[in-house]
Amino acid sequence: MKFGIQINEGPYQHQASDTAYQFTKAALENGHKVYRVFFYHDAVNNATRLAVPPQDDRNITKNWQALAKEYNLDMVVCIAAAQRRGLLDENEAKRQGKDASNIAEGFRISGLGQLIEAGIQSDRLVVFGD
Amino acid sequence: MKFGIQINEGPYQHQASDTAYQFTKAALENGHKVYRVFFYHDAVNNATRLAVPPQDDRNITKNWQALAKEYNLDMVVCIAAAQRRGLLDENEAKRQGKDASNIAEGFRISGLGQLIEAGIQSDRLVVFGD
Amino acid sequence: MLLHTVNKSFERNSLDACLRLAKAGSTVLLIEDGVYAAVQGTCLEGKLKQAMDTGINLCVLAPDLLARGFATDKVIAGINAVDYAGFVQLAADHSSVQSWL
Amino acid sequence: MLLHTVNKSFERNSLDACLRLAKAGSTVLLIEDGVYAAVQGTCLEGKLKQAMDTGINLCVLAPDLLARGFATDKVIAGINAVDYAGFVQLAADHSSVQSWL
Amino acid sequence: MSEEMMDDEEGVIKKFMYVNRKAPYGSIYALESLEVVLIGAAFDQDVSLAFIDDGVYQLMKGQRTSGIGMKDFSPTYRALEMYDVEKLYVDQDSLAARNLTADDLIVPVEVLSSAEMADLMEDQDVVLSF
Amino acid sequence: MSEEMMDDEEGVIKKFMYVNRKAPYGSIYALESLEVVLIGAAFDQDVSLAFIDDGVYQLMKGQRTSGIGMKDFSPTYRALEMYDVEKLYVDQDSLAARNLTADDLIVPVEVLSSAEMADLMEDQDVVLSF
Repeated sequence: MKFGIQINEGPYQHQASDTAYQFTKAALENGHKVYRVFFYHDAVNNATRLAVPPQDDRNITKNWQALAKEYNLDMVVCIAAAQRRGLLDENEAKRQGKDASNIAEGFRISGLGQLIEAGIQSDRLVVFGD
Repeated sequence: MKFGIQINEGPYQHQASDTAYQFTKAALENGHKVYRVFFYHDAVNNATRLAVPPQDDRNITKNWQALAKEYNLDMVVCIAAAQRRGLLDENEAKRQGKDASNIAEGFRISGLGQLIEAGIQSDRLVVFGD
Repeated sequence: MLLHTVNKSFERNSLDACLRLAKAGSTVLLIEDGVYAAVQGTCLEGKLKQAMDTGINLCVLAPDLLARGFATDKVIAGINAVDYAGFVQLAADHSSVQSWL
Repeated sequence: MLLHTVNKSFERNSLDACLRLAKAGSTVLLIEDGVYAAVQGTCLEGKLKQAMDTGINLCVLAPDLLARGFATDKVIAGINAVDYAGFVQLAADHSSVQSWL
Repeated sequence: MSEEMMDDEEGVIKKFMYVNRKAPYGSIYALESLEVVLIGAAFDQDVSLAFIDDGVYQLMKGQRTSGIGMKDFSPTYRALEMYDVEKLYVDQDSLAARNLTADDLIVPVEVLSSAEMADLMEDQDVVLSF
Repeated sequence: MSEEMMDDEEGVIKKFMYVNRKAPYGSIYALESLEVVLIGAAFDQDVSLAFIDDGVYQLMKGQRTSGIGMKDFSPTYRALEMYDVEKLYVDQDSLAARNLTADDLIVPVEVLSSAEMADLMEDQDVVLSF
């Protein structure tokens, strides 16, 4: 079965990103497909490469990156939500005249249409939020 | 009277940052002093210089910067919360081996002791959160 | 006496907790989504009137109320509308501020 | 039938909303802070038992329950404990998933 | 895949429901949910919006946001019709608890009983919550 | 400045109360609140912790977090005594609603009635909420 995943909250602040990660991992490990993970609202902050969580804590961004690498997972960050909150890739940084970017490898920035498409293409869309 | 301000939530996602801004502005305009604004939890994201909110929306970071400039406001971002969430100044970026920083001018990164100190030195500490 | 702020509507239990632990003579200021509780005729009206009867002062942040589509004449009698400067003054006039997050 | 997820405890009204709008035959899975509602003897037990009586299936995410200090034997009789793989299976077995945020 | 799905030359049509349970301005969910609806309208799916609990406040007439420094986005609900988004359902119990009727709302809606709302939800392929 | 404040050679001593109303793990407030308490202990203020509503869950015995991939920080509550943070107050009504007693909690606490908790709060100089 093919799942789509939507996440609404920032990592660490709420458990939504953790639960979404555990759900996605379990789905993939049990032979299901995950069509796309879509990071919306504050969940765009999952995609920063600048975070340095404490050594004895999980690193949520790295967890996603490892999962994406192993299963070729499509991880999409909503561009409108990302602009509002200061998440940029290099192209966006140039376009907006910003002097730095902060998106981690493995995430891509794209439009809200990608969420709708995930709803259409997946057998089940599962939302994690607050 | 001297106020201390604590904010717990990210800008845009929750109204806490807006209300804290309006409260701080009103206090200053009415002749009070604001000893410090302390950005904790996801509120550290108030301090990013990379955000590009829609043209017809408020720019919360710029609002803070303007207020700070006019009233010489001390705006402190909690270092532990900021590390976890990917907010870094240039020194921190170097120290952590990160290739970019994203803190906006007018904000400084410091420890949680600055919040306690704000509680001690202010006549009233007011907390804005979710 | 304390100034209490409540910023959540029916969705949360913060208003209940606040009213249970606020003492007579203290002030409860409804802000952000908390302002809906100040509107006449909702299922919360009884609770707020009871709180006022026990000597709790109730206020509502007018800019938040107007933003949400309610004019100040929709507010339960006895609840005072204040602006941000009024919020600052309330914080100054009470011994400390407790935010019911 | 729908799978409903609820991730908030007593603090929010999401469980109430979910139980009011969930149909007989559908499943309600308690996750994150929602798992506290599955524990025996709390003020929510009556509501959950009533939901089961009307034909709603109740499940709880065991890893969240254990993290919060409750063993699965503290759960109200009739509520099934599942792990993340079980959560995935529930999502697959129902026609769609509604998250009560 | 659900039985309600149809194939035609333009692809599948699924039943999408947007569930709104949060008040506007206190948090961003109402606004960013609406942004998804607008983008999603281009995908020619079968779209419904449900307003439950505090979500009914999103549709209040007479919102005046200048005092809080935020943009009043409620007129956008009136524009939904132009996007062929015409199925707006409001929960009767939620209105009643808030001393509201359909006359207080900025757009025409269909008011549903709990049983009707439950039936409608059961009939969806994709449920997006914010 | 309040009447409870005293001046000695080391400066003022204020009554600080940390109010905890949220469950652990579902959100970060419990953990980051505890971090403030630990840092704040160095300031030699008169510190109290109040646990109300879902906040009482922070103190549950037997937390086993390996299944959710997060760190169990509950042992830190046991360490508070070494920091001379010894005034832990728990709301009786909140325990009762959750079918808990003081025996279920990881540290010794003082259980208070609503009236006692209200009196205690009234007596504080600084109230930090998370």
